[in-house]
Amino acid sequence: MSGYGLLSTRGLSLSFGGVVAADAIDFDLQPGERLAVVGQNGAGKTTFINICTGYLKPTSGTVLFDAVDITGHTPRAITRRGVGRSFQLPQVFTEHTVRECLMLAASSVKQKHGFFLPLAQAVDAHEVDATLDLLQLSARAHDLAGSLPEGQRKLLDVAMALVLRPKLMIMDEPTSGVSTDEKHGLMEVLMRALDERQVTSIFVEHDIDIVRRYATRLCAWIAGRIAADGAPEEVLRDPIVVKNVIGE
Amino acid sequence: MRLRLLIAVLAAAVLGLAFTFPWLKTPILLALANGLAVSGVIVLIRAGQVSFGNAMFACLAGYSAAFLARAWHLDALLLIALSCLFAALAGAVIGLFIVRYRGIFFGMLNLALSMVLFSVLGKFGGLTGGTDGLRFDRPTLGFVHLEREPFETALLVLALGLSIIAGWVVQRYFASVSGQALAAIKTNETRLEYLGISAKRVFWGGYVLAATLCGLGGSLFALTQGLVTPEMGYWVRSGELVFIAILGGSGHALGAFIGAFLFEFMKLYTAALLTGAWQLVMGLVLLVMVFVAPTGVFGMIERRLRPGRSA
Amino acid sequence: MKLLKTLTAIAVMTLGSGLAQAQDKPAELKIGITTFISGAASVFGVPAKAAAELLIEEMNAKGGIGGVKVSATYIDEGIGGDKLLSEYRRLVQEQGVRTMLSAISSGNCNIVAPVAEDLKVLNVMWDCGTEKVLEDKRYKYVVRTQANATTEMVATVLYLLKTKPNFSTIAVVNQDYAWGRDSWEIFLNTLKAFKPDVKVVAEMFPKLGASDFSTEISRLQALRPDVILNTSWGGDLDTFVRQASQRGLFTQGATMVLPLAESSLERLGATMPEGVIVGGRGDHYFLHPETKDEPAHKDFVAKFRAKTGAYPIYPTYHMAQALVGLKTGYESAIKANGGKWPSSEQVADAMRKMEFKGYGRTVTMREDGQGLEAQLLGITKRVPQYPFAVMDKMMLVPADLVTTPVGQKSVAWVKTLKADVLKSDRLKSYDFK
Amino acid sequence: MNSSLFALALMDGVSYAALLFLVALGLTLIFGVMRILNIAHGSLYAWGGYFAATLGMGITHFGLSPLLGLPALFVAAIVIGVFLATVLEFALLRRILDKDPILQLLVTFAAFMVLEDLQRMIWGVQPVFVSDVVTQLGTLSVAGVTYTRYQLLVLPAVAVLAFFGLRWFLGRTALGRQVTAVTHHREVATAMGVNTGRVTWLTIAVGGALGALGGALASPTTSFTPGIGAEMMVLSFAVVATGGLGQIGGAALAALMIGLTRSFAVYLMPEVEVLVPYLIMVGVLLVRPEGLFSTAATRRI
Repeated sequence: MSGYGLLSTRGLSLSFGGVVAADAIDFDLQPGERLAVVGQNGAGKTTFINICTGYLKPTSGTVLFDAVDITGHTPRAITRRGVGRSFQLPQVFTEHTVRECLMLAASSVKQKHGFFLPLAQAVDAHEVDATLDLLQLSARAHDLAGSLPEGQRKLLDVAMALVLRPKLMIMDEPTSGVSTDEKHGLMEVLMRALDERQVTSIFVEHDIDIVRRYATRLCAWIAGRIAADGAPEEVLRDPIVVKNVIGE
Repeated sequence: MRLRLLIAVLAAAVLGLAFTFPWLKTPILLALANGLAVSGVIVLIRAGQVSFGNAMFACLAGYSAAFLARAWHLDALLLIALSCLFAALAGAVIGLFIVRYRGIFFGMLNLALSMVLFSVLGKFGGLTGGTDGLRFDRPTLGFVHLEREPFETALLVLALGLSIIAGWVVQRYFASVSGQALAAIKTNETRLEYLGISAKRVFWGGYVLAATLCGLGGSLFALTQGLVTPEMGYWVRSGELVFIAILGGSGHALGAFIGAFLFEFMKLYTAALLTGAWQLVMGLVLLVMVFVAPTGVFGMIERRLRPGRSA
Repeated sequence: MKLLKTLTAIAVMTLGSGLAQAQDKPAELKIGITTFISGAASVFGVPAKAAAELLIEEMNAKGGIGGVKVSATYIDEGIGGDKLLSEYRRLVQEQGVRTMLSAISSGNCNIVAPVAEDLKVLNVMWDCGTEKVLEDKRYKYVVRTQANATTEMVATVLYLLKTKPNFSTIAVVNQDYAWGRDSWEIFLNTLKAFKPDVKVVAEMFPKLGASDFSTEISRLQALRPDVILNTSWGGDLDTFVRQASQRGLFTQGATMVLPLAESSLERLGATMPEGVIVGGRGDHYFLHPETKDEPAHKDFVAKFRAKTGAYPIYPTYHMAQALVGLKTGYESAIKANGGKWPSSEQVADAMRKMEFKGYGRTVTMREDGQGLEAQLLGITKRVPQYPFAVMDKMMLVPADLVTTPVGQKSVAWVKTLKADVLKSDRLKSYDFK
Repeated sequence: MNSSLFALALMDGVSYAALLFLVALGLTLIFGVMRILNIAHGSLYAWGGYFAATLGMGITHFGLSPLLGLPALFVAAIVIGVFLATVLEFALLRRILDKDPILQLLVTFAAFMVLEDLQRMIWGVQPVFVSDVVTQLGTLSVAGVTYTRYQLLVLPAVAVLAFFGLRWFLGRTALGRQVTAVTHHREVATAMGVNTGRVTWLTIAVGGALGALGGALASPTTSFTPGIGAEMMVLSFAVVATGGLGQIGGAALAALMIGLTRSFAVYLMPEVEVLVPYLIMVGVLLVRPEGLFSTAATRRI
């Protein structure tokens, strides 16, 4: 077995009821990679992410980040280690303004949880504004997060993770729920942001064009296992993938 | 800012009334005591949680004040400080496990605990004076012996001061990192965790603050009455606190006090005018508030103050 | 500015009520009456209020007190001790009431007595039983126009020993609050003075307002004590009696002692079995063997029934005593004051040296403010005249035999009681006629 | 404590638990479907009791056959329960489905306060009861202790019937399955063409009737006085929370636990009797934060 990458799993398994959501997954992600994950619903993509970010505990196997065993750590602990995450259903503070959401995120980097220190003073405003710009949210900075359209919610969702300065960014279907013509624009913004911050990334995606365009590596999930792993083009040519994932 | 002005005007009005009509002192004191307790409840509402047992901290503080007063005849200021401290400690301990719960379970567990306290106070009469509660003689205030009238006046001024400070603290807290995180508990705890912030620790902070404020209210209540009874901790009392929060508006600490005053005078005049229909009136008012003005009286005032933005 | 509006509104409302002081004869005599209008104890409070309205109306028709009409304001004791206190203060400080009739609940008496002293208002404790309030502290402004718990409990023990001299075991089921606990303490200490070897087989204190006594009853049936004491009242007593009779506890040979049951007899109707020892916290009963034919009493019973549809019960009689006592006190104070209107202390003082008669025997007031009121007990009996049980084999116990002397503490005093009290020829017995 | 006393405590506990269960069942049922904890449920208990007593008095007053006594209890429960529940549903509950849970709780709290005073205005403050039913059914003696057939047989029987009846209804009948569907996922059920409005109303009516039934069945042995509703409500809360919100089996188990522990407490340590329900609730929730029978559902993200 080769040495560990930035994120690695060994024999990662999880099954609830009869369903096997993760089946002895061995996986390594190298720094700088931009990994796309494809697979049909229920193939275990989100489960894998949930395990890696501590939302679910595996029945067996280990998760390593930076060669440190983080299996079963809380999302909080894992986040603090430098794993950022965005969600299929954007997880934002609907009753806070966009800027407040980001400030709250930023405050947690400094670990200042003052009872009296006003939030605005607890964070470095430039950082926040920079991130807002980066994800093209400046215009909506003072609107309630709950009032944003889906696309911008997705961006805010990512922004809140990005402001934490993660080493790895895991994005669960960043373009789902966004109209096809917006998708590319959205991905452009995201990828530019990730490049600028030099963040290794994993993103779950259904749209093959987007995968072709943005991924440096592709993993195809089938029934809780990685059925194919490699350069996007060859994986997309793999007959099993064609049959079970793209479904042509 | 216009809000500051409003607060100043109200404070002046309160003092004015108290001096013009001495008999109003007791109700005003009670209103301020309630207001303090309710500002605690408002903190919890920030986190989207409502406790049907928060009066237990007022009750605990009240009893500790009574015990201290009877045992060592401490000064009123000391009594307030110590009993608040006690409420805070109780809140810290109970908070340790109660912050794991949300929604109905949070409300019900608080209720259960307050009922345990209520029953224990009633049961062990030897120590707690049973259902009759404990009386204690008027303590010195600032180490000065005062007759009832001056004592009440002094206590009132003190209570008003404390209320303004408490209100300021609460607002400051709401704007703080912890306060903002607390509000985030209401909308998205998962994200909070994924930001590396512990929702439980944040909520614990809020819970302790709430307990302390309720304790402050309770100790003032006890000093005003010179009497504490288990009733102080009965769950309906906690319900009243939540009611006041909704009546006054949970958006701002000032709402707590506006609500408390409306409540106190509603009570006085329902008791006098339509005896026996107190709960009926309270219930109807609550319904009206929920359906017509869920942001409470303060919500209405706020809209007047800044027409632009409606929170 | 909603708050300010409210406040000013109240301000205006209350501007009129200045501080009506004593000395100069007032236009009307304002009195405050605290009574249970809500809560379980309203079974006492509401009839008592009705009696007060009735009697004050009559009194005013006859010229009121010393030519001054009486106007009463009522406070609900049901709102709880602390709220009651602020209402009490409001009445005194806002409306300038200088005379209060308070309270039913012993707890509330303990609360208001010191405050009355502090506010220098005359407080007539009109129904509460706790003996401690006047034994632990000497008051200037506080008096009680009826007996106290000691008188009631000692008399009950005497009656029990008279009717059932030989028993060896007793169990108690009392409400879990001051009255339930204290009355048992006095009862037991008294009983031990006469019967040192009596055995207490169970002490149960279900909570006030308990709705189910099945378990207590099962336990009593398993233990089979000779005597069962229950000093509860209102719904609790009704429930206990009903559940006990449903489950045949009364037919097991135990003597049931219910010192407050006079107030439940009519309500319980056929449910109350015969042969139960009942009392009414004093010597009042609409079939009082000595006064039932007095025109005044007959008239009161008739008027009260007309007003409420029920026979008067002890709290209504206590209310009557308080009002008659107040009238007597004021009028003797006026006399002492050379016809001028007296101050609260003068009245309070006069009320300590007077005798007055409600609808029972004459009540004598002592210098400590405690009234000496005889006690009436009896055994339940079914009679064709009434759809509910009445008292038979009634006994009247003179108060001085069974009341703690001034300056002594009940708990100690009852232990000194001697058996010869039982032989006193002043214990008068009457059968139901 | 010897074995016969043990048996006694057991029987007292069971008959007490039976009533507790009926009330809690109604509460938990309504919660299951509406996700609203109906604080006004306590008033349904009180009104059920008062109304049953009124009917009972009517029976004696008009000299009707005393055999009507027992049926009258059920009639009373159903009439008042369904009536009040319907009023609540149409006037309040259905208008607050989308509101903040805090406001939902407060609305039912308000309804409770209103009903409390109305009840006092209707039935007054004097203790109310009618006990003919119990006397008719007679008594039976166990270990030298007399029990009323009513408490020993009728109450547990009704509770057991309610339990299995409801189980059967929810599991076997079409309508019941619709109710279950709504309980699990309101939107999905609606999408599947279930008439949610009707189902909700039905459940609330049944739940209300159960609450009222608890009161009606208590009325022959208990004096109804103001405040009895609040009392029972806090208790049934403890039961429901302990058992797990919306969990019928849980409610049954919790009611038994509380009922039995309480009656044993009366024999062994009467001082803690009042604390029993709360201590049990706190104890259980410490170990199982969602109550005995329900499991924490992970939020989809």
